[in-house]
Amino acid sequence: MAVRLRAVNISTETRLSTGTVATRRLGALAIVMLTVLAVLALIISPEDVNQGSTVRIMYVHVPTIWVAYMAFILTAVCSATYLSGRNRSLGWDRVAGASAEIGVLFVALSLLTGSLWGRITWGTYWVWDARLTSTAFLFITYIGYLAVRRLDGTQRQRARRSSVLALLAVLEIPLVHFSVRLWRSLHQEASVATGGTDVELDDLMLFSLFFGLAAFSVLFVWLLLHRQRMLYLEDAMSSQGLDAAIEARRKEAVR
Amino acid sequence: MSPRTSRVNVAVAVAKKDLLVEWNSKILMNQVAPFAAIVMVMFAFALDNDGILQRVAPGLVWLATLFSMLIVVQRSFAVETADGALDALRVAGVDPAAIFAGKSFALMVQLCALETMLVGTAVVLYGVELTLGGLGQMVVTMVAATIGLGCVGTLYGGLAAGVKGRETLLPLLLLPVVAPVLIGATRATEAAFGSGGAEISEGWPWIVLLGIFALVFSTVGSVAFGPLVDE
Amino acid sequence: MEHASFIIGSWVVTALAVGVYAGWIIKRGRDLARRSSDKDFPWT
Amino acid sequence: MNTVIDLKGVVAVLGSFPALAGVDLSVARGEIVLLQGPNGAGKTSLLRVCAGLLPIERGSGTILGIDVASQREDIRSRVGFLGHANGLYLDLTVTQNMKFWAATVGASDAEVDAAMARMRVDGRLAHVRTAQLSAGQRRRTALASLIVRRAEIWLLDEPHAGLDAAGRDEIDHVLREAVGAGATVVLASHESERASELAHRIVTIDGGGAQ
Repeated sequence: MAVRLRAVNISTETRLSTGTVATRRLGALAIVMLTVLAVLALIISPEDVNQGSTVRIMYVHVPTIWVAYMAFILTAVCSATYLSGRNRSLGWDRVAGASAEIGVLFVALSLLTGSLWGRITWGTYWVWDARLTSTAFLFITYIGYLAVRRLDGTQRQRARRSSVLALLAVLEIPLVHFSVRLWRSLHQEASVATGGTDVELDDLMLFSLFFGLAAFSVLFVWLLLHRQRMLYLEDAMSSQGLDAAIEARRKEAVR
Repeated sequence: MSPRTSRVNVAVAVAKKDLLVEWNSKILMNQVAPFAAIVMVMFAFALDNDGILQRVAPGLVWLATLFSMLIVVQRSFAVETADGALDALRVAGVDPAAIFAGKSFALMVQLCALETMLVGTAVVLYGVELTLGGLGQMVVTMVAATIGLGCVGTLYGGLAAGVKGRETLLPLLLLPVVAPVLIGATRATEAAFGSGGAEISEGWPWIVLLGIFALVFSTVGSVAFGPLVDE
Repeated sequence: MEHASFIIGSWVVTALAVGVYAGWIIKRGRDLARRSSDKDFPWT
Repeated sequence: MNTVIDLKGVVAVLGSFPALAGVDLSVARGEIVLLQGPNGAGKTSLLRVCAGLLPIERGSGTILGIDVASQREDIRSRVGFLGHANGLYLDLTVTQNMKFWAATVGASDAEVDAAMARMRVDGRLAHVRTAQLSAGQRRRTALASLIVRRAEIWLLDEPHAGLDAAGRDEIDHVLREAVGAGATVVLASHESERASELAHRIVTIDGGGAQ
């Protein structure tokens, strides 16, 4: 990751990319913060009294799910803004789409790191715990959202469909979460989920955790800016293609 | 909306039309219901144990319902797109909320018929025993679950109608959404069947969950259906 | 460190996934920017 | 208001293909306008824009005084549209189809019976499923359902397709009658001789524009 990002920093083609001075600084900041986080989490911070060294996974696991939630909330907010807006700027839709994609990536990572942690702590990769189960549903829901974004149609069609879908997801997710919690609370078979998870944080651990949230938030903003600009370019190119096609069609007709 | 008719009349006409289509074509009866029944039989092969079957019968009934529902929803919109009827409905200025209500209702009726058959199959094949109280609770569960399923099915079926790859898109969108119905209906049915020694009183909280789901998606569906289907 | 492979594995997988994603974004962003006939982007 | 269709520089897109690349069209009340042009010229798309089915990407215009860019939904209930597809439910009989479409617009049973008799899909055909009808019979059923709509603008895409001579005559008759009652008709047809006899005016379109 670090190598690739540095390649951007030395790029001389300032205009021909989705980067700017600001995103380059942000990217550098993200790399530095993530490196510091890795050192803090893997070397400096102490082992947890109960969890032992497995707590070191938490420093990456917690920020990933944090980013995912942030991303999905942003998707919903942007979708609502798009639908309520008078001029219906497609920019909101692009931010919503970019954010959802990043969210899907981070939910996947969160599920993955979580299951590795679970393998050590509970001896199994997966338990049918309420939080895990509803996170899995969250993951699939947004994969569906991304699939709908890729459907054929004009940019406005895409924006309208996916915005409505994103708002439906906002209703669906609490319902799924609530029902899964109800399901688990009345069927206490997964008692393993409640054992051995208590963490007693000392100051350094707490600092590492919050530092991780900050580092990943910076990373999220960096990714979002670039991804959303990439979508802008894609949309702009398809509009340009359309302009050319209209022009060609006109000439054909005149002749 | 045409000034000569009301939204309710149109919704009734749409529901009647969908049920007439089924009455004439008998797809549900001759194809979907046998499919659901064979799924129940296959479950029995896969699990191969009378005790387990009795215990998990409620979940299997609802799983079979969900799989069959995917087919019924596809069919419900294939009828609309086969000869451009959906376009004709739009040009007729028919209120999307009325289309949503009518199609949802028709779907609910069909699902109820299917569920009744599946519960019957569970009684016969899996040796489930239904008391009178259990039967009453089963009916309430079915109604509550079906309202939710009908609304969600119509909503997402409309979105998938007429797009490329709808056969795969619909399950991807629909199954995560109906997870609460699967959970709620299965637990409520366990109570009704008395599976694993469950008491009837344990079922009511789950029926409340089904009710909330039905309420949310019937309200939201009638608003969201128009923008999702249009264009 | 106990369970080192799992812990390092979590970090490596995350770094790799994010790295590949970031690399793809940048590369594709550049390709698109180069191919775009209008070179005046809102962010430049 | 005498102009019922007034489109300027309309661009409409199917996927990423510009079906209409800046078309102007102006139609006065009571006119019968024939759209002519080669296959793929955009006749169908233009009719769909007029029906409020296809959104316009650029350009502007009004149908019956309603803005096509922002209020497509309001246009729909006032126009009648017959596309390439007939808009029928193939598992329903002719009568069941007719009753359904009548219910969506609030037409009476008497109107339904009259329209079915008019298009000769009554009697023996009335209780046949539309899937089992011939192409021409289905077309006639679709036209009968259009009659009960009592639309202000009739938009017809190849209404003569698949019909026998008697059926074509009947359509022309129905259209003239509708115009006599104050409606406007825009149609696309390859039956150029017959259609140009029917039409007051011929508009040639070729994607890029209409003269």
